[in-house]
Amino acid sequence: MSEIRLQGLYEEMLLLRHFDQLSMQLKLKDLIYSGYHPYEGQEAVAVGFCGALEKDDVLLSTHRPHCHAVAKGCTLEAVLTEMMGRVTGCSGGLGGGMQYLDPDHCFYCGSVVGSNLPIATGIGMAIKQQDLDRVCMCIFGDGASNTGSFHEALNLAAIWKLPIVFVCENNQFAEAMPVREFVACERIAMRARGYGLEEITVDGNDVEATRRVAQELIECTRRGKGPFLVEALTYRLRGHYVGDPEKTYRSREQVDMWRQKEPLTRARTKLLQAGVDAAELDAMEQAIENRLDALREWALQQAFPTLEQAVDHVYIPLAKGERTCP
Amino acid sequence: MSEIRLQGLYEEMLLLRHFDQLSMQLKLKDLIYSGYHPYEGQEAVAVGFCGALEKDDVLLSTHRPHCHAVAKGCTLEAVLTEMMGRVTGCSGGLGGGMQYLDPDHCFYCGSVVGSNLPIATGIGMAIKQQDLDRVCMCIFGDGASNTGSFHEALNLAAIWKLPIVFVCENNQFAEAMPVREFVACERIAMRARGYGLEEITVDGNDVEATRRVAQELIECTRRGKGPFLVEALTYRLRGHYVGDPEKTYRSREQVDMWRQKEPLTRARTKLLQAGVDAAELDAMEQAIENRLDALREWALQQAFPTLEQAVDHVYIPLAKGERTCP
Amino acid sequence: MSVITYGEAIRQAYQEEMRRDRNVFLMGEDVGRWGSLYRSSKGLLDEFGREQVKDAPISEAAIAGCGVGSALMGMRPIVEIMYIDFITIAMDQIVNHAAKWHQLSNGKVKLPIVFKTQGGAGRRNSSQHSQSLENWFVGVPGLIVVMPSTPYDVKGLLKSAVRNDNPVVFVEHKSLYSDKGEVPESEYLIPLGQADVKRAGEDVTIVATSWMVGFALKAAETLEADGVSCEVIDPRTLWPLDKETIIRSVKKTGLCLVVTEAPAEGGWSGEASSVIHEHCFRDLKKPVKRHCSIRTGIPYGPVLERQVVPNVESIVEAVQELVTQGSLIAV
Amino acid sequence: MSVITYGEAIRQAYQEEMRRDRNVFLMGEDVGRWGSLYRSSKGLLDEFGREQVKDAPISEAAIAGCGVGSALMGMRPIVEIMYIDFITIAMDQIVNHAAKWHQLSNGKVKLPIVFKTQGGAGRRNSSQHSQSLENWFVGVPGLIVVMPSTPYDVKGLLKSAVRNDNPVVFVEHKSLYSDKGEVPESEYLIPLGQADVKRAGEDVTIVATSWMVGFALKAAETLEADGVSCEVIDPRTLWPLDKETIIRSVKKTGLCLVVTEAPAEGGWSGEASSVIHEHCFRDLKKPVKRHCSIRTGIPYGPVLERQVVPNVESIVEAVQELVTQGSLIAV
Ligand SMILES: Cc1ncc(C[n+]2csc(CCOP(=O)(O)OP(=O)(O)O)c2C)c(N)n1
Ligand SMILES: Cc1ncc(C[n+]2csc(CCOP(=O)(O)OP(=O)(O)O)c2C)c(N)n1
Ligand SMILES: [Mg+2]
Ligand SMILES: [Mg+2]
Repeated sequence: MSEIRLQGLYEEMLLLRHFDQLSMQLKLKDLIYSGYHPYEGQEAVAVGFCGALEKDDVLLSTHRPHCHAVAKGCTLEAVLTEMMGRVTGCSGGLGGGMQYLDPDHCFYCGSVVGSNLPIATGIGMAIKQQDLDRVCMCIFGDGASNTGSFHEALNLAAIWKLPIVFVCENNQFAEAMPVREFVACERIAMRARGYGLEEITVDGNDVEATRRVAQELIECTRRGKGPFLVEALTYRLRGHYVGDPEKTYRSREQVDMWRQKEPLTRARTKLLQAGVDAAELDAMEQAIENRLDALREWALQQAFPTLEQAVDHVYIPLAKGERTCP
Repeated sequence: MSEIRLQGLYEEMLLLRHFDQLSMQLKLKDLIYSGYHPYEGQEAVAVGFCGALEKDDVLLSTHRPHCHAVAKGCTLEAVLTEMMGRVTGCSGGLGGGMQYLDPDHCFYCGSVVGSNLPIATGIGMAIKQQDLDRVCMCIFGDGASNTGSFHEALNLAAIWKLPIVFVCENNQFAEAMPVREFVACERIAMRARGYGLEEITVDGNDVEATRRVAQELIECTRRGKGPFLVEALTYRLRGHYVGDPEKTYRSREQVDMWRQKEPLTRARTKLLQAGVDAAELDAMEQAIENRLDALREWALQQAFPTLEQAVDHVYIPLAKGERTCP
Repeated sequence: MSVITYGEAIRQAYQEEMRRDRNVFLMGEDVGRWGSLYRSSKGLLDEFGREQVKDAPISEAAIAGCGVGSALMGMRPIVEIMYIDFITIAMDQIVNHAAKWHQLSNGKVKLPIVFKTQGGAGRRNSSQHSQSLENWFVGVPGLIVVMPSTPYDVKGLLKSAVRNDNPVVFVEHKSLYSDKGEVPESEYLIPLGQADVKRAGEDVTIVATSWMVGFALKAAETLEADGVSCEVIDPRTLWPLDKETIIRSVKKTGLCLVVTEAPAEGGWSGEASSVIHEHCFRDLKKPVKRHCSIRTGIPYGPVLERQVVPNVESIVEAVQELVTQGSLIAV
Repeated sequence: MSVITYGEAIRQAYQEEMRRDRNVFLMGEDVGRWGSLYRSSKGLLDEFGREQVKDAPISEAAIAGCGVGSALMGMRPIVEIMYIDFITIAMDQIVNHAAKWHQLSNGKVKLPIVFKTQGGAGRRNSSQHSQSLENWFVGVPGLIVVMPSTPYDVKGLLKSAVRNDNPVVFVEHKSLYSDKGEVPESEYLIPLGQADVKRAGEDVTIVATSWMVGFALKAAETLEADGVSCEVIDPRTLWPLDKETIIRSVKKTGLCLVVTEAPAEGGWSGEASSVIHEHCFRDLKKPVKRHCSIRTGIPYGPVLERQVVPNVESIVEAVQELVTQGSLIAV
């Protein structure tokens, strides 16, 4: 397993943080059209888990996918312009911010909560059957763990011993629903027992921890020890979407309390303690900001899909050449 | 809690055993039309659990419901003639052997596996909200524990603390699918942990045990301690349906082995050891046989529903009297 | 009369019905804390508490089943499925249980459930959040299907749906919540199963549903200027259908355009068109024309999603083609 | 030609396709050990092993999703949903994912999945096991919908469905599995999207689907004796529909009866009827008549379930009403 370098992980998290902020600005300018789901505070999950996958490992994500996608290797250009509905987006601008497919980077997300888990079983089954050196990772939220899809998929993956790492990104809320109140068990990891799996929980705000656990589980899965279910404990610092009336379900104090534990500050502090030069980190951050400014300018220049492109590929026309009845 | 009298329970099991045999004969004569699912070997579950309910407690059953129904208090006449499609049946002969409703006895069953669990949550919720001194019992099979409905319903029941006793009747098979191979966890009761509930398992072939556990759980549920999930371990001695090619999924030996443990023999042996007179038990059995012979004759005389009855009550016609727009 | 939004009209309907009958309750994802996605239940949690306003986990199958069970026990659930696209997860409970138990009990069991959801495009939500699936339910015996297009209709119909003892699938439209319209201060009900002539006319009958009704009315204005008088009919209830009102109109005009957001194939437009042909064949100058969305997933973004769905201009064109002498769809 | 059953024809189609392409696999509840409920995959587990014949737990949503995922990876799943009534549990995967990913990937992703199920009445299974829900899928862009009525058709169409790169909803009929018919020894395919004229005639066109086709053919014989010549057309594929074949026939006969097992309201009969009116309006002597099941849950038992569904006698009557001069459906 590759050595874990905190500074590199910190840089990746910084990129996601700023990418999320850029996206939020564009959303506020109404340049992103669908509901935009901010990722601030959860970067250690995307970087630790999604970032630990190889290019041809498959990642299935959610309605809050942009940072998962970037960490997996999708280009910033494709992800941002998909949210902006431009033809250069992952799905040619037809899917928008919650549902796009990037087959070249083995990344797929969708906006129906929980529905990516059953799809993961098929990917895992194909990987196993074709004996490929790949794994499937399926990431979903605490709310998704209440769906029937979660249960049916975990049971199927477990009885067929499929090479899948199921990552439950517990950010404490499903929209306005606090996990404590809507998930019956104390920790979602406890559901593993119902599928004959071990209970694995990780501090989702500690990027070294998430990366270490991710590497281990991916490694074990490659060796045929899958599936695994891991719960990463984190916190959504922003509203569910831009404009979410947060006060209806949580207090400022709670948010501030969690802000103390947010992953970037934690990583930076640790790096400084380890003697890394603050100026070096600031320069790193500056470079990212510059990169994203350029990205923004570029993105705004991109074209929208045409109506012809929008209604193309609804289905594959039936081949007239097909052999007909004798 | 009412004292448990083995002889009474044995008599109830005998009734179910003979009722099941009578039904099977009628099925072989093609007087029962839908797939008939035999119950032989599982009588201690129906008698122990369903028989422990009060008249106005609600029972939700499955596609193998006839013994659950009788144990709950539905009349033999209504249950048998429903299977035979006669107008005297629970559902007026329109539902058949796998789906009928007997509101007068608070008994409801359906033929979609797992779908009774979500319905139970609504009944439990209404009981709790209306503060009624009633409980809901929902019985289902090992196979049903793999459905999304199971998971969603248990979580909902648990977070809302509903007065429901969920009974998983593990008869080792879902059609031709052995539980060992298709349910990922060692014991289905282990799934309780995923809903913050305790793991409860009971020997489903020991009628005193099932009745004791049933009484305790129902009692606790009445006192607001619900919900509960209990797994009753038993074995389906007959095929899934009459005509099931059993050899495709289990050996004669396995069936014979389990036949040693079947609940009636066990109860009878224990009664004899306790000094009960064999002749008394035989007389008891003879009485039941006579009763069922009479039932059979009566049932064959009953009429079939008319087409008018069959297409009535599809919906409640809209009241013409409704106040119209001002 | 006061002028309120479609969303507010829904809120008032909830409020009046929940006050009238404590057995009426609303259940769904974030109907409480948030007051539901489009705020149509805002403030109700405070007034009615958790007994009547229940936030439910992401478990559409369980929520729907909970509706069935509680209705069985005499309660009157309003089950909200946030997007009609997610009703795909609740179909078993709605179709195999809610729709069938009344008949299976020979009329003894009543299931007064309102399965309330919203569909359609116009909010830039892309293909998994913008579908028009209402015709699925028209095909299921035992269900009533309602699709209101105005604040006045949604309030009166929702109140009737809550009081009706059948399971009702009540389909709102996400693009209508902020539409304003006049609604009486005093209480009123609108009977289920009654179409509404939204505009009287002589030359062409336009039968339109939900979001399409407003477009049809605007198109009718434009056409009026060109001297084409359109009668616009909103069935409001897709099943049972008020055939009389539609037939009366088509017998008068002899020309009919059916406008739905759902693509033509397999959608409700086929049902409407068939009924009209069956009853008005001799009166029709031309076959009924269906004007529906392009058969595609709804694309993302503000421009494209409106291009694949019928709009004012396209409706005007469709009517003009209809009134143009002799023009007949070629094979 | 050899005479085999509908069930055996399905088995042969599986066998030939699985031998031809190891990526083709069958997955569903008891498709292996049992060889599926109606034995249409009997013996295949022995020949192909668990890699190509997979018994799956009672998890319709997961099974359908497993089909999507494995197809994404280049496999060619045949996903069996034991009864169409249970497809209610798999709708999200079929409608929101399988049907939409090809377009969402701009054509890059192909999902060659066959969602195979069986519907309809005739086996005394009552209302939760006898529904006709096929029109739901006709309304979903991205899906192909097939409904074969004979051993010959089911084999040729299933093989084509397996080879097609679109998700295909393939609806068999539970009452047809033991029907016998001639099937060529040599391999053959039947193109999707091609209707079949099951019987040529001059006076009336009968468009019938699935189980209804056989009834329509028997009715045609009876009517022949009365001097009424019927042309019976089986669309075989409900979408995309072979309109040409149907239109050509109706232009010739000028009278058309559409027979489906699904109740008229919201069912495919409305789609067929509309298409015919739209294209044959001037040729029709009377409006297209729909003859469908009574709008009810399918009652239990051998007698009643056949009384609520169209049968030979009722089809004969419907045609006679159609050919009787002047008789028109009153309002
Ligand atoms: C099946 C389904 N039900 C409801 C929704 C509406 N919805 C979108 S996001 C969301 C909350 C999801 O919570 P969680 O799984 O914890 O993910 P998070 O938003 O916290 O990342 C809900 C209910 C949906 N998209 N799909
Ligand atoms: C949703 C659904 N899928 C499949 C079936 C077909 N089916 C009927 S009974 C059965 C097995 C059920 O097994 P289990 O829950 O263990 O109950 P048992 O038959 O053992 O009593 C299956 C798969 C069904 N009725 N419903
Ligand atoms: Mg969450
Ligand atoms: Mg079982």
